[in-house]
Amino acid sequence: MPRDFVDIFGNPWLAAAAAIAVIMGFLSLNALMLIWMERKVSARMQRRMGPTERGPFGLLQTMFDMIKLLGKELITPTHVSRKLYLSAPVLMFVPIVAICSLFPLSENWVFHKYDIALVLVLAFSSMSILGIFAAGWGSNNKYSLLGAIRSILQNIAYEVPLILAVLAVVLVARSLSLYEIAMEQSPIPYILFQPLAAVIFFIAATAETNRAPFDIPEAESELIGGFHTEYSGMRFGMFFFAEYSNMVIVCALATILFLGGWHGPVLPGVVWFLIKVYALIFIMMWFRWTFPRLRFDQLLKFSWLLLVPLAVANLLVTALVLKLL
Amino acid sequence: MLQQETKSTQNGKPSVEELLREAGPLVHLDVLDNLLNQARARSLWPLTFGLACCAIELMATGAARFDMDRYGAGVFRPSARQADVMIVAGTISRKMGPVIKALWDQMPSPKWAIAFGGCTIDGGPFKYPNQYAIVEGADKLVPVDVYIPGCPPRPEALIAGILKLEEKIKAGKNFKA
Amino acid sequence: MSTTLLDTLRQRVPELKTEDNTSTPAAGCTATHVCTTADIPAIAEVFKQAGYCLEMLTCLDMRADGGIFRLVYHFSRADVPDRHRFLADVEPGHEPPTAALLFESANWYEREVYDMYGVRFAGHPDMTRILTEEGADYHPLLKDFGVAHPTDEGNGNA
Amino acid sequence: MPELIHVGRDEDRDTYYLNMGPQHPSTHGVLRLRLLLKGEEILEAEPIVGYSHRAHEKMAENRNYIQFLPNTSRIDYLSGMIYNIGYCQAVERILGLEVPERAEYIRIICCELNRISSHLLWYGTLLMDLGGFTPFLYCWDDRENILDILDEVTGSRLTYCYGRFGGVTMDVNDEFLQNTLDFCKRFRERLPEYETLVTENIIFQNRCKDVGVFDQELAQDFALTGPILRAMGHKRDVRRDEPYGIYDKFDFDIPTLNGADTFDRFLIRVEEMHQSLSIVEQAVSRIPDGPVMAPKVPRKIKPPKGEYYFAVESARGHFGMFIVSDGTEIPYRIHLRTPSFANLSSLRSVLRGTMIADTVAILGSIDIVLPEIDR
Repeated sequence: MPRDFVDIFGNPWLAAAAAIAVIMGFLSLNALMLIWMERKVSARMQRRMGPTERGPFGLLQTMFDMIKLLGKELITPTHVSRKLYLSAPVLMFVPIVAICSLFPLSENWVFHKYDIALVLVLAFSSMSILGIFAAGWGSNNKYSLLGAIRSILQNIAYEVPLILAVLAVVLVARSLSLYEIAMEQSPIPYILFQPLAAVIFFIAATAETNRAPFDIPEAESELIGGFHTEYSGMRFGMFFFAEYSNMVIVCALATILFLGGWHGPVLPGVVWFLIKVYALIFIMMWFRWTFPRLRFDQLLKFSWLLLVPLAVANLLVTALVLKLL
Repeated sequence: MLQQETKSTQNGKPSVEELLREAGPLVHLDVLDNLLNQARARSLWPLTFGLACCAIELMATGAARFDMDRYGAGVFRPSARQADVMIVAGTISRKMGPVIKALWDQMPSPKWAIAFGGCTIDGGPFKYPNQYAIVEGADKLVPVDVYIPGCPPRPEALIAGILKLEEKIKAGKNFKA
Repeated sequence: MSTTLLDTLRQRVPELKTEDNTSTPAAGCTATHVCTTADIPAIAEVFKQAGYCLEMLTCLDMRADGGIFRLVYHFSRADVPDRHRFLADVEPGHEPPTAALLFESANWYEREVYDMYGVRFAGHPDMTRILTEEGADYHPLLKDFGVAHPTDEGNGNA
Repeated sequence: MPELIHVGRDEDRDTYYLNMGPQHPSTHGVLRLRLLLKGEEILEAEPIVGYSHRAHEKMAENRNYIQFLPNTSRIDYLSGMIYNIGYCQAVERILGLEVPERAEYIRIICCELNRISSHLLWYGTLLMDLGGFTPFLYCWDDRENILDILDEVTGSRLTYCYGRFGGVTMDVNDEFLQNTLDFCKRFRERLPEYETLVTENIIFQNRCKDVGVFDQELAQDFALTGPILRAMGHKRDVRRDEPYGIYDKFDFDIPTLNGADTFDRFLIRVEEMHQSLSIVEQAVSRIPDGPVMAPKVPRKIKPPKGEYYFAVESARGHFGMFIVSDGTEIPYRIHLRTPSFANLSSLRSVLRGTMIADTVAILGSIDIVLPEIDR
């Protein structure tokens, strides 16, 4: 059995503090690199250079952006309802840190072994929508209000196929603990058993993180900034940070459920895990820079009329096949 | 310092403010200011905001050949709350004046303005006596940091303007024009 | 120009003075008609039935030599190149009838004429300014408004 | 407690006003759309213009004919060449000036290249409004090639002042013609690539197919012209109906579709780019030698007293100049009948009942340029 943080540090409080430190370090470093990667990937896809002047290959560009955002004035507009407006970035960021503590990175790298980790992940991931709604409703600006309402409807519409796809994996693995699901997949990753569930999961996950072609809550060309129109300085930086951390979480969940977590021929477990996560993130970025944006009602129709029936059918077929085996 | 000396001795002992002023700032923030200025100079987020012909050259600078993103300036923020530099590109008509003033006030504080094109310097080709329709010059509305002449100026001129603005920000307080 | 159109026009508006200028291409239209503002709606109706669109409506400040504003209407046909120019004189202060009820494009044209010349149109759904700044109390295209000194001695953009 | 958004209650509908205001990423400049919204559905839309009114017509009354030339390419800066040369052709027709053959061919080449560059910019901004950023950069690549070609001979990238009464200022050399041919060949290879990237993209089709359908009487009501009219089935193009210059010597057809929705307006303009390419190729292959400026041009332009009207086909539709001359050197009045002024006013009846995302798509497909509306 792998030694989790509680065994290493003795009392649980110290373990929790260490886990938070590790997660925050991982997430912030990750967000910095992901923003840089997105700008470089989008530049390459658009036949241009992207940031090159700041450090080798523009690596320091995001660091400068973050320092500048830290140094910006935090405007709190008067027409804003303060409680909602100020709590929104926090509300959006707390679930992300919580979810990160549930992921087993490799054989013996796990913060804490929960046997129902999957339920916790799904619960927390649907909490981050509160942050978006608080931001939209709180900033008392018509564009943000539209963005907030759109994000709620989209989130509900894409939570259902997400859970149904995950259920199919749980049926096959017969366990809710991420650690055991990953362990089961040592010979063959589940994507071969459940290709349809994997596709549905990935589409719903892209919608979950509000990224194109499902980025209608902060549709730049229609709603100016969507829910984060009224945020300036590091508060806006938090939304930016949360979006990229959300991407990491969703891709990590996808690797554990479908790509077999840390299993891989030669390299150590953690490296395989990170390679798979970054590959999925690259695909997500690829989506963003090729597809135009779906219209609001088409997006909902796409989920309710296509993804949900498919996911339910997939679930039934899996149950049937397992029954016969 | 001599002149300072005579003032304080007239009323006997030096007043508290003079002592403080001589001692200099209690906390030296120059290093932090310098660091912030270096970061601000290297990541200028322009506001998506085109008025007329110069807006097309602004888009050309954002496009592939003259890529502004190389200098970190390619992130065009539509909302004024998240923008650092307002590039006034095009003729400012009298009807548009108050809108520009409102946008300028909405931008968070370390903000700069680039007057891009002849119309924003002094009305450009549309300037003639008793011109009723345009505001002749962006500096009548917003404090402009860098003026870029041309009608429309070429994208290289805009990049040169942005680099000049970076010089100004990096130099911080002791910037000599 | 189909003769039937001219006849229906002549019935509706008997005292219409027509001058054919197919011979002078520079004029850019097949015929120029001079009419009074009262029968503009009638003319507009005739052209609407015949499938013409109101392509252009503008105004000339002729107060210097004749004390009138001259409205210029252009009716143009969609498929066959055929354009008619109508000149209608308006005394300053009078309100010509609007053509916006028949041709929607006239809505904005008439608002622009009002904005630039001050000629109001009776029956216009939304007679407000369209181009100049809010709270403008002047009509810029009038000949006596803010005349820049004549460009003969200056170099034009003095 | 701050006063929350005023949600007016009239009868049973809770509606509110939303300003897609003068500064908005997808209003192509400084248009303000005042929308009366019920949730996401638009009840009434009223475009408010005037935010880039620059008094072109007042300046026309204070300048003589030569001095108004620079203004013409700043009215609609995307088809600046077409406007500039159109104005020269108008005055030439009034004075009855003869333009040498080579100058006519050069004018045709430059105008059609300008039309392609204007359509390319429209292509990129429409896609950017629908959320796809990459096609914008692709189109801009090709547009830069055109700007280079035109830059060599006219000296400017956007606001050309290349035409004079009686011809053009600079002759073109063989390198210019060779560059144009290379561009046409390279662009013909690129268009299928655009086809796969955008036209066959299922999301783009969903966003554009039968969105913002113009019904037939709008064409007559709002005097629509240009690609919008051709997408409604009317085969109307000033280059073919009232031929000017030497357009009647070239064979090009006028594409028409009758879906009248955003997708058809998109296809029409892509097809027009093909047509313009073929015109340019024909012109480059048949360009004769000779002077580029008419031998005898009057020093002072004093057109005879009278009213004149001349129309050209710009990238957005029928651009007409109504010139009234009182015999002196300064025009009595120049009224600029711009296509987008009429096209945009049709938004009032088209946007009823659509959603905000559709407004952006329809506005993009109408392809307006604000200074051309506000003059």
